[in-house]
Amino acid sequence: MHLRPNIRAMDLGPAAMVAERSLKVIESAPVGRRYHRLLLEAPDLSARSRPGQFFHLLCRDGAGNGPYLRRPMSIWRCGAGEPLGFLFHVKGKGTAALARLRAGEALSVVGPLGQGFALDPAWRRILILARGVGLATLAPLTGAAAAMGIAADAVLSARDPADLMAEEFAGVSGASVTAVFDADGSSEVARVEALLRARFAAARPDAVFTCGSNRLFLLLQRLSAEFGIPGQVALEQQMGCGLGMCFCCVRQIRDASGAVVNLRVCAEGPVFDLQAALAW
Amino acid sequence: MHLRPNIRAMDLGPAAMVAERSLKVIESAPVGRRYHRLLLEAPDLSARSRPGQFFHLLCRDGAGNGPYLRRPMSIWRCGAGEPLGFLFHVKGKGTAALARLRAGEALSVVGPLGQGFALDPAWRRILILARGVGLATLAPLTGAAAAMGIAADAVLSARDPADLMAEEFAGVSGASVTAVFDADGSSEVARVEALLRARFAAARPDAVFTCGSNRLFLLLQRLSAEFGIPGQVALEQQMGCGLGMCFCCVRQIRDASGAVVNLRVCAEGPVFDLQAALAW
Amino acid sequence: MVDLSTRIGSLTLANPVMPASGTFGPELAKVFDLDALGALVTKSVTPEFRAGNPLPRLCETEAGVLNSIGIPGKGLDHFIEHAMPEWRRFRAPLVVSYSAPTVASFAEGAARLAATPGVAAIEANISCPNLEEDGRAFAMHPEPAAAATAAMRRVVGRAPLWVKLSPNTGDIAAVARAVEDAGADALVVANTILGLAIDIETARPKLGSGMGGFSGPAFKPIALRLVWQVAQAVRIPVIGVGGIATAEDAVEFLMAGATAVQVGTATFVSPTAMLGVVDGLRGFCARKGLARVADLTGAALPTGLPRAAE
Amino acid sequence: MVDLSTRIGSLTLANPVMPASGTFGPELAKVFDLDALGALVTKSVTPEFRAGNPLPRLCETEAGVLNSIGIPGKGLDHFIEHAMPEWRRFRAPLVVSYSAPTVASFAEGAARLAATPGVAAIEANISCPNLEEDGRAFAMHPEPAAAATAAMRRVVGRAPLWVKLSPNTGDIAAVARAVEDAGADALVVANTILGLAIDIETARPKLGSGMGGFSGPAFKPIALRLVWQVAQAVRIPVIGVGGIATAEDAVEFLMAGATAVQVGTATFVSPTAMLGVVDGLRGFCARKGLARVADLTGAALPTGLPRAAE
Ligand SMILES: Cc1cc2nc3c(=O)[nH]c(=O)nc-3n(C[C@H](O)[C@H](O)[C@H](O)COP(=O)(O)OP(=O)(O)OC[C@H]3O[C@@H](n4cnc5c(N)ncnc54)[C@H](O)[C@@H]3O)c2cc1C
Ligand SMILES: Cc1cc2nc3c(=O)[nH]c(=O)nc-3n(C[C@H](O)[C@H](O)[C@H](O)COP(=O)(O)OP(=O)(O)OC[C@H]3O[C@@H](n4cnc5c(N)ncnc54)[C@H](O)[C@@H]3O)c2cc1C
Ligand SMILES: Cc1cc2nc3c(=O)[nH]c(=O)nc-3n(C[C@H](O)[C@H](O)[C@H](O)COP(=O)(O)O)c2cc1C
Ligand SMILES: Cc1cc2nc3c(=O)[nH]c(=O)nc-3n(C[C@H](O)[C@H](O)[C@H](O)COP(=O)(O)O)c2cc1C
Ligand code: FES
Ligand code: FES
Repeated sequence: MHLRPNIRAMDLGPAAMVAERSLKVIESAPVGRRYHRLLLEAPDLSARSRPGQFFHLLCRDGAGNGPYLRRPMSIWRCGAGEPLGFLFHVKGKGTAALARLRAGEALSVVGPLGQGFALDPAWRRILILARGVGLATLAPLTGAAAAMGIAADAVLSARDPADLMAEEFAGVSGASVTAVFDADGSSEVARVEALLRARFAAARPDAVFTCGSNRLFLLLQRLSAEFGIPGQVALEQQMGCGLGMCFCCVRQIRDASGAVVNLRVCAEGPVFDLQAALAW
Repeated sequence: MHLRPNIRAMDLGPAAMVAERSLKVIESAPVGRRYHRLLLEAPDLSARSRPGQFFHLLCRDGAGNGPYLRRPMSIWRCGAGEPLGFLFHVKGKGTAALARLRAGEALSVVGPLGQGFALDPAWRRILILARGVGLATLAPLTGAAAAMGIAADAVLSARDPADLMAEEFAGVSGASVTAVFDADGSSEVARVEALLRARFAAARPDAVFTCGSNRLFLLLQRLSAEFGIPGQVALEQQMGCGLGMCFCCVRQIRDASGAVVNLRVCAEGPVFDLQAALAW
Repeated sequence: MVDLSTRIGSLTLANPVMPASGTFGPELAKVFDLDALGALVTKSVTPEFRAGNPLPRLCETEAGVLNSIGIPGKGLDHFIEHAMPEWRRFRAPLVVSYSAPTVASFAEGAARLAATPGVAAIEANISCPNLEEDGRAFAMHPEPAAAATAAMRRVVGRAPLWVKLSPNTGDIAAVARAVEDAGADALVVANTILGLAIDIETARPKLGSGMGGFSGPAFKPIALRLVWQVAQAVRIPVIGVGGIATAEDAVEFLMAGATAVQVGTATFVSPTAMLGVVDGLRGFCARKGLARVADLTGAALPTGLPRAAE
Repeated sequence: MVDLSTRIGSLTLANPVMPASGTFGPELAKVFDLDALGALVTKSVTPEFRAGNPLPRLCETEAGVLNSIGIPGKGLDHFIEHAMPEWRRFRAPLVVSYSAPTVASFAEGAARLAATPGVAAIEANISCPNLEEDGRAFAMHPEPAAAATAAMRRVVGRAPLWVKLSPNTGDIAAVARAVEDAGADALVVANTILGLAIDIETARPKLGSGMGGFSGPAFKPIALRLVWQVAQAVRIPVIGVGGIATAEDAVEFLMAGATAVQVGTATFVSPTAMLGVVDGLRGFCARKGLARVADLTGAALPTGLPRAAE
């Protein structure tokens, strides 16, 4: 994986086979004002899913209404013995249809898809910077890190405390969470920068991770370059096939030689090296 | 109504305004092996519906699946204080979707549509010859006749007793029902002819009505011409608009001058003069 | 208050929503007050009586329908004598769709309609077979389309003359320009596109006459593209039609350059669909702070290119 | 047992189901064994590197999608050197889709592909802009389509040469005949049809490049009609494509005259859709008592007209 030259890569799992499967909804519940979570029964798929990967969901509600194409959704919960979970912002017709699903109904999924986060067992501490739905994407990383004995330090940015979802983020992983809010101005880039610089000085992380905000991505990219800390970012893009076949989901990424190339979020991503990815 | 020159026409109701309405399903239940009935809450629409008219139903099941176009369905039950009822053969994707509707769900209807049966208050006795789904169409005529003090004598043809639906046909109207079956050969045209000739001889009806079988239509047309008894037939045809605008639902009908013209089942029909209609 | 009125040449409509020819008739007055529409459009009238095509004449597809009705009708004389009095009961402007097999009969019929009281505009349906060109539709190529248009223009004087184009051509912009140059006041874009469905149980086409015209929501992206292409090719108003079922659909057509829209197949599924479009347009303009629905016309066209003029 | 095999010229396929170019890649092998397919079809390869079109490149419509991907790729050299070894891992015959901006570059690339081991057939995608004809697609008119075909035929010897036609023409039968006469072994019918969608909140086209190609179930009746018209115009095999998602859809295309089918957009919604089509074709033939799926070809064509020969 030449895109993460500075990580002694140990991927969280092998390139798993991709399944097209109809799964049973175990739980479907709103989270806060604008989010929703779905838990699905999927013993084997959940076990071979990795944080940072995603599924492609057929967004038809119990009434069969929904858009023609699937929608990509990060894995929010996974693991052996765990249900497969998604946490999403109810945004348009696809996510609205998903939110109308009820326990006991079926959901067609394709996955697991894409390249997840890489964690190096030699690391002692990582820092996570998340905002909005980036929370859902980064949440399972806290558990994976904990399982490898890596401490996770998270800075979560949200509109206000009602939107934070700290519980949904950290679960029982023991990650330490600092929250910043638009409501009190603590989420301003300059203030988050000061916060991060203090962290880096106090307990320098071995790697940083981010998702969900272009501004925070740019900030973390700049700081991690300055401090020489490797990083990873999970990117989003509208998708067609989700499998790497249609080339509609590309983002600009700098390759090993420094040239800017279009890479597929669904195939080479969604997780990219923090320095290689270009802002959107 | 020049098509029924031999009836002193008193239509069962005024050309009602047509409504597009979402109605609540009160009951949805299978009838026998291949039929299904739906009862809808529709106080005003039911009150101004007339036997022989039909509704155009949006056939989407609780899962939102179903064909693009509506499906025409004869009024099986109607009247002031009565639910609006349909009785149908589960045939293809539209009727299958209808049959999946559950009590409490909504059904979008357009109607009442078309020209219903005409009953002359001077009549004392009518004869009804029905087969298959023709039963649903002719059923409400028994009640309407009873309300006008006209005796109804019905001959119902079915595959076998399990398919007969005599209860669904006559309800509490007091119509006398004779059943003939394919299973025992009693439904053969020659035997039905003998049966009808005996009826005509014993108690000559003032008018005859049929629906649901081309062979029985031809038989009744021939006999009623021979006996000089006026008749009416309800025809079927695939529909687009259901309102008379698209001209896809035509059938060949003989006009007053004897010329064969294409008339719209949804607009000039579904009920036509028995002698004017051509076989299909 | 949003101003919904729109101008098509010399004609001002109370709102930009009207039915599409062949999917509408006075029967719809049983469902709602037709004077709520911007205009009424008759099904195509032909010079002579026509029985129409063999059955089945309509079949459904994924989000659409195929039809080959065959323009049945009693002919122009009967229309003027018997149908026009019925149409005159409505206040909304009446657009009479007219279709003919030759240039001469296009002119002849147009002249008579232009002289008929109560006809606000003539919509020439040139998607029909041209008997002088091997049965190919007039609308397939610029020359016959222009010939029919010019012949009508010569005889109708200043009467509003709309010409309805067909998607079944390789270059609709060229046809549009030719028809504009030949004197049309507006273009209706578009008629149905040729399609086919097969009954796999019988191995026969589902329509009695084989191929048919495809319409409905499934057709919308193609019709919208045709409007977009035509609006950039001509300066006369374009009336958009094809798959419109909601106000959002109508806004797309207006933004693509249409000055008004027609609703066809959607009326079969929801007879009140056009009312929903009128209401929804008002709501959309209000939400966007637009005083006039006419401001939507061409809003999505590439900057610098001429918008379809009013 | 139903014989699912089918012949396209000199090539025999184990079954008549293959992917449509641009909607498929070796990535699908993660979902199922690709050797279950009748053939594999690459996304179009171009002579040189192409970055592709601006984003968004895909948007959905009622029962379909619009795309303007822009054929991104690393060019023919890279394809032959790096992609071909990966494709050779599969046993199913490989069809390489090739697209070029000039007649000469069509010939040049076709010659190289014909000489590349593991290429079972060349599918020429002539729906791309012809730089020598003002950017109009080769497939729009008979002459440029035939010129590209003839130039390829001259250099590929007896290598199977398929040509993929476009719906964006006024007379697909004429294009089909010209391409047949110019030496094509089979016709792939059809590529996407031009469409448009507008984001009414921003008043901009939903695709970064404006118009795009329309595909998916909504497009099916049009594609089926094109196959029907082409199958009656030529004697070489026709490969049907457009909106196929189920075996029933595939049967319609075969009955309309196709010898094989391609599945495109449906794979996005159901990656295993092609497997379902193969299974369903077997089931349909068994139910109808047909020993060979090839017997379905042309079953719905008007009697007396020539069926597309194998
Ligand atoms: C790999 C990946 C993982 C994702 N994980 C999550 C997640 O865990 N939780 C979550 O809430 N969301 C996630 N998303 C975003 C999610 O896919 C979109 O919000 C969803 O597709 C919107 O669908 P819709 O039908 O509700 O909205 P639409 O009606 O399709 O669109 C609503 C708005 O969202 C935009 N949009 C649509 N799709 C995307 C997309 N893929 N990326 C960015 N913007 C889009 C549209 O342009 C439009 O402005 C993820 C996206 C990707 C690519
Ligand atoms: C005025 C009128 C009243 C009717 N009343 C009743 C009724 O009370 N009870 C009842 O069971 N049926 C009735 N029908 C028939 C009913 O409309 C059809 O059975 C129904 O449309 C089939 O829809 P589907 O989607 O289930 O089947 P499809 O999948 O559409 O078709 C299944 C088969 O039925 C045929 N078919 C479809 N529509 C019609 C039609 N309108 N007429 C004849 N054949 C058709 C198709 O060609 C096909 O072979 C009536 C039809 C009309 C025109
Ligand atoms: C059943 C039917 C009949 C039609 N008849 C005519 C006609 O007589 N004249 C005409 O110009 N267009 C006719 N059309 C085409 C429509 O006016 C319209 O152009 C087309 O259906 C696309 O619009 P829609 O998708 O909203 O239906 C007909 C369409 C249908 C579905
Ligand atoms: C995203 C996308 C990319 C495509 N790329 C190509 C291509 O590179 N070459 C080509 O010949 N056709 C291309 N096509 C057209 C398809 O091969 C096919 O002809 C069309 O989509 C119709 O089939 P469908 O409805 O099954 O998708 C593409 C289609 C889509 C949706
Ligand atoms: S979504 Fe198709 S390549 Fe990524
Ligand atoms: S269904 Fe349209 S005229 Fe009868």
